[in-house]
Amino acid sequence: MDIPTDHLVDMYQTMVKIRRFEERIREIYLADKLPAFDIAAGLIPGEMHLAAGQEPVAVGMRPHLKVGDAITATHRPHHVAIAQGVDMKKMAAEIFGRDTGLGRGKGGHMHLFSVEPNFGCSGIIGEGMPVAVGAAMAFKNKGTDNVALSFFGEGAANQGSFHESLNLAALWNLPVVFVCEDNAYAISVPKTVSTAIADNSDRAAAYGIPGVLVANNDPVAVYEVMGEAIARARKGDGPSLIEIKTDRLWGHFEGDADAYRTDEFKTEMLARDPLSAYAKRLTEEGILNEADIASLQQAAYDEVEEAIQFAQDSPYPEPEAALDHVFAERTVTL
Amino acid sequence: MDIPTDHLVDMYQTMVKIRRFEERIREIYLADKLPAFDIAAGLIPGEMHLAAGQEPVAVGMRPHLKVGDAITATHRPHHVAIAQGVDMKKMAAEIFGRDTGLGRGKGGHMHLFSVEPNFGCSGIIGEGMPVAVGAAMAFKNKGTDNVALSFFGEGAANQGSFHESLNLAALWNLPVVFVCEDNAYAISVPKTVSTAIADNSDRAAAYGIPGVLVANNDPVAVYEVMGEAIARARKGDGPSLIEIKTDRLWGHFEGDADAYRTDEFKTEMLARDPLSAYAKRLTEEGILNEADIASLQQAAYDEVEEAIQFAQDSPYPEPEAALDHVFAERTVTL
Amino acid sequence: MTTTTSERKLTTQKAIAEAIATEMRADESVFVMGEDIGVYGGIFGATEGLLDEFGAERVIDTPISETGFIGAAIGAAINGMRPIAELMFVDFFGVCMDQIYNNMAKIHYFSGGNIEVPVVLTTAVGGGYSDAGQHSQTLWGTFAHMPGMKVVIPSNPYDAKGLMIAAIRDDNPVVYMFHKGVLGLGWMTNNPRATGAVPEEPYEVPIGKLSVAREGTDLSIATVGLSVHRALDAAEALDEKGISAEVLDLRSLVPLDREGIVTSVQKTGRLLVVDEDYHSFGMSGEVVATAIEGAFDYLDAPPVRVTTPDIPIPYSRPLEQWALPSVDRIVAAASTMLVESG
Amino acid sequence: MTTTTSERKLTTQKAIAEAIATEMRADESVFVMGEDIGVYGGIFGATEGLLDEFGAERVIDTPISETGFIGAAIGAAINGMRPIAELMFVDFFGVCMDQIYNNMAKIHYFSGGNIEVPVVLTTAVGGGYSDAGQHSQTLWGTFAHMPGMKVVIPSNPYDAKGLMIAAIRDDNPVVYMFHKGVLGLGWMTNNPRATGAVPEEPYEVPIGKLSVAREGTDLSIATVGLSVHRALDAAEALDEKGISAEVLDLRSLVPLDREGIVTSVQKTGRLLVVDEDYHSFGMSGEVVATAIEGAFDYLDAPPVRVTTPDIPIPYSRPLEQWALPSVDRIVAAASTMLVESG
Ligand SMILES: Cc1ncc(C[n+]2csc(CCOP(=O)(O)OP(=O)(O)O)c2C)c(N)n1
Ligand SMILES: Cc1ncc(C[n+]2csc(CCOP(=O)(O)OP(=O)(O)O)c2C)c(N)n1
Ligand SMILES: [Mg+2]
Ligand SMILES: [Mg+2]
Repeated sequence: MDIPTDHLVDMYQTMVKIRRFEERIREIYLADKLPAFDIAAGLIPGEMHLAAGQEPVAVGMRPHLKVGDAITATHRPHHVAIAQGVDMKKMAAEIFGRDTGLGRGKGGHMHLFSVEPNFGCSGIIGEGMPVAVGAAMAFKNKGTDNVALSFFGEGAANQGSFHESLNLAALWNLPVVFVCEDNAYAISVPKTVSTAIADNSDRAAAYGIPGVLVANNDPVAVYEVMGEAIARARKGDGPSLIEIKTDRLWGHFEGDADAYRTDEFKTEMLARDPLSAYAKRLTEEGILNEADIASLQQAAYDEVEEAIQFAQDSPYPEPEAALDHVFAERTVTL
Repeated sequence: MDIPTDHLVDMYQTMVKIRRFEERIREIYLADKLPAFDIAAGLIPGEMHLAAGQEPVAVGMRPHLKVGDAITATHRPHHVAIAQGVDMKKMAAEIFGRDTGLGRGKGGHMHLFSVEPNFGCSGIIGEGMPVAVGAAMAFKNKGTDNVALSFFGEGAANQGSFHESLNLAALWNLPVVFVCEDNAYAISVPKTVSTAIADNSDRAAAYGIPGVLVANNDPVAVYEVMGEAIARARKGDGPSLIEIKTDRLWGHFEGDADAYRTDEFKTEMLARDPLSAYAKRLTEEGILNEADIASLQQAAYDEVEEAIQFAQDSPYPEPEAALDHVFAERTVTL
Repeated sequence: MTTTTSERKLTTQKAIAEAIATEMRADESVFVMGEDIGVYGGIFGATEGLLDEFGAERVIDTPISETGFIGAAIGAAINGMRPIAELMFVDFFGVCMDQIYNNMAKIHYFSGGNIEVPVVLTTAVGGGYSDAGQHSQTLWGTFAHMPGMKVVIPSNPYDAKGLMIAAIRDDNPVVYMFHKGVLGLGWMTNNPRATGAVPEEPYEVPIGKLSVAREGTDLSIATVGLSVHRALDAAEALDEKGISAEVLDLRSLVPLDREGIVTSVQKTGRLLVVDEDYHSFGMSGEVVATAIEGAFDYLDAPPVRVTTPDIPIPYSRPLEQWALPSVDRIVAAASTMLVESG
Repeated sequence: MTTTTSERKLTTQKAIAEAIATEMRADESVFVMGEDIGVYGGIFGATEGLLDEFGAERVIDTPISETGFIGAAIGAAINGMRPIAELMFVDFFGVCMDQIYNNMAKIHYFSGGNIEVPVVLTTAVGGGYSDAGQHSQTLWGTFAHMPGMKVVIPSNPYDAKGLMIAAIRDDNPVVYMFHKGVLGLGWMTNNPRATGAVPEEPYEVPIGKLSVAREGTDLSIATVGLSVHRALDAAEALDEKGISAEVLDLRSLVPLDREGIVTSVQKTGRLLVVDEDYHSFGMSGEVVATAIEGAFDYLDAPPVRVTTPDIPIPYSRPLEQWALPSVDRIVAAASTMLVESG
């Protein structure tokens, strides 16, 4: 496949931005919690699931997306949100619990919702998959050619909602692309301990839909496979299931000692970091030179810094605002 | 396969018994509800799901079962319970809501539980499948060679618990046989409207286990397939998924107008009634003659009648007994 | 019960189906999905006739995949539709509660008010006809306990139509529970009030306001669903004993009309709560606490609860009939209350 | 809090793990399964060390298939095992509640007492550390509302061990909820009482009996879980104001020690219920109703509730801290109560 250069560059740029975002969140998250880690403390409290290493999974869809396409992501949502173009300032502000955040501080990092781009995520494994099916129903009903993409981990592929969602989408021939981010672990549980077969893409057969495996963490391969699946859905030819073997470079959440993965595994994994691998490839292919990369990086860093700064400068919501937005009208009292 | 004659005859005899049981329950159920059907009225109130036509699904396992083997069945449980040998008197008494019933009148026809034989069923679609997995875990843990069989409708194959149960059983290599009773309808919803692919047996591939289709409602075919699957499980070679195309001759529940199935469909279905078809085959093959059949029938009828009589003669539980058996010790008051 | 000038009579079941049809005609974005809601018209008839009028694109029979299709209703609602999803029996909530309480009910909050999730979740509740422990529960206490979804429970045809229209037009998730015993189905024992006057034009019954189903002065009986009729029947019997009972049909548990409860209890000085749901940790305790908080000094006697005890609903008729709140139990409890507190 | 002569101290988390280990040593049929309970030792450490001692056959890491493995626990229990299944956070109950409330909790009843289902379902509850609306709930009201399962909630190391042993030995399903804030985890803010004396030998704390965590005369504060500590802290502050608060640690919601509640309220004449669960249709209303039913004539003031309002638990620290029942809110409510009722 002949991929336009700007697409290749765009993917790299987005990967850099995602990685930088995750790195900065990590720094800030840990800064005021260590050495005696206290999950409730600091600028960013609570659980924090970061996606460093999984950038390829997210960026491959970018050039194929249209305004209005819906995405449902997981408890590890930043890479996908950034790739779809969710407002990074509001996202950072939400992660910081501020009134300017996507959810005015109510949701936090596992509950990022955006109207345009059309993004949502969730803290419950497998919860977003049926929602994507419903988004696709709405698109079909309204006669748009939008598609819905549902991201989920390989661990989620053993949750009942996976089965129900794929069956519904296939049965109703809906424009959904199911994207399994296979980072080989669900917290400490390796895929071999959770999944009866090697590749979830083979499960597509249970629904009569295409199942495609991307066997390595390569953004270009993801780009191609996503392109096909999204085009197929957009044309009205129904859903697909894609599984992408990827890597979670860090712990399941920040603070995770990650003792369940061997040093050997971790060393090998870090050696195949998709960000440096892809940079290498782009320079080798002459698409980018070192100066290009440096300036792309700078731009990305600046954008991330601006978002973080925005978050940090934003006010917290008033305590009583906790009572708002339970319903469209306020009905609750303390 | 060379099937011992007594197995062939045993299956027939059991089919006759099941059919007779269902016919008698139907008669009694409807007798005091018609013409103005009142679901709460009569000797047997509540919902009543009968399995006439699905006898082959149940009887094929009989000669392959051992003491201690566990079965979980559905809201349509009588044929399977009778085939496993659940005490027919206590079962009838439970259906009549009597104190002598399997559950002392607390459960009713959808909630039949027996210790030996090891039988249970449920009113919730897909609920029994994980329970069978757990029974198999216990067998494996204790080092017995018992197996667990889980029956479920083709409608249940789209419930999340199907997926979770098959994955667990395959993953842990447990002695479970999953038996899908495909009567082509879930209440009024035909399989084509509920299921993205034609045969649930193909879904076995999603778990790396054998999936076998019995394409017609033939007890001998069921016998063979069950034999293999049960033997495999007993040997420690893991679970199987069997789908059997069968027929629900009557409505989903008694009182169902069954308007969603065409007259043509129903006429064809009744013409292939497995009970008469199998009787014909056994006589043609010279295994039984008409006199044999008559005497088998008489024995079965007598046994059913005795059970019904037992039920009708049994006392109702005392009202206050409603408070018993919430816990092993009584703690509840009105 | 709200009064109306229309004299056309409908059963509660037909009033529900009519309300849905009305809104589907008015608003293209309304559609229905669930098990057996198409050809069959809903096991309890709530969608009767809809398939014929609106076709299979808008009246969608689903597989037995409640997590799947209720979750899909959420996704459709976020994307501009107004889905009505039917959970055939409330007893089945356990296979799909995550989508209901953690997702449908919380997205509006998580999004800081930016996203609306106008789903109506309809579901049949209640026992009394020997359908045993997995098909006879009411469980409204369970739903009302968890924030972010309104919970309405009509007891008569007029309210059924008005609450359904209000629910469909509401921009929030609304759980609409219909008690099988108030539907007026041909195949169930019914009380005469299951058929009643229903205006042909669309109208809303406001969500969050109780209705005084019968005025009285000696005690307030607060309840919901079929038990409204049990209470009304009991009130008639009590009348003969010279006891004047006011019957409150709560109609909506979320929001709960606490003011309405308190006003009535302040007037009568006594509260009897009748609840077909399990006794403990549910509606009955909440209504008692509400009265205590708002009318403590007005109470002539401690509030009393007539409920289903904390047992699975038994199958056998004598067991079940004994366990459910009956007219007799209500009459007895009210009489004792009046005797003991003068 | 029960007194003990042993001076060895453990955190609540270690006391739970020790209790499980003790019973696994004594009874071959006890095993544990759940997500990340093996190598990881449980996200909250409840199964720490078990894999090493008992191996992967008895300490089983599962896929993220809660319906599957909790259902499997039921099947194993029916067939002679005594499984402990961990639902990582109670917030996840919605994906598997059918197996819990409709199956595990009802089979004994349906079987007329012939079949026992000795499952212990362990689960982490509670908020306060900004884990937002799907990881911070307590939901004990939800579980306690539905019949057929016991519900216990330890607040300290001693009870944690004794209740776990009692739960494992109980022939009924027991839901064992541990509040993250009482575990004494290194990575959470903890109160000093999260570490305490725990005897090395096995012992049972009876299920269904509250414990008087502090004696007092002016009002009774009834609560459970982490709020026991909030209440104890509040009681100290109240002491300085000359108000003597009795703190009741309910420990078990099913069975609920109604007698214990009533006895205390009869003594103090005032009841304050503190509940981290949602305000309405839950524990707080039930405890109020219990006091009203048993001690109406002893009450000097209407009972008061300090709870989490009916909102999803918000993420942002100022929102969440404001919404959860705090020591300050308890002190304020108790003080007002005493002032108003003399
Ligand atoms: C229903 C449910 N069960 C369990 C959890 C706890 N949990 C959070 S993340 C996680 C692992 C998810 O693994 P995977 O789907 O592979 O995604 P990854 O974390 O690897 O991105 C688990 C078990 C949850 N959030 N929801
Ligand atoms: C979780 C759940 N959803 C819905 C129902 C209502 N229901 C009872 S039987 C049935 C159809 C079942 O179809 P199938 O599994 O094919 O079994 P069959 O009735 O054909 O034997 C349905 C939808 C239920 N009992 N449980
Ligand atoms: Mg993973
Ligand atoms: Mg079927």
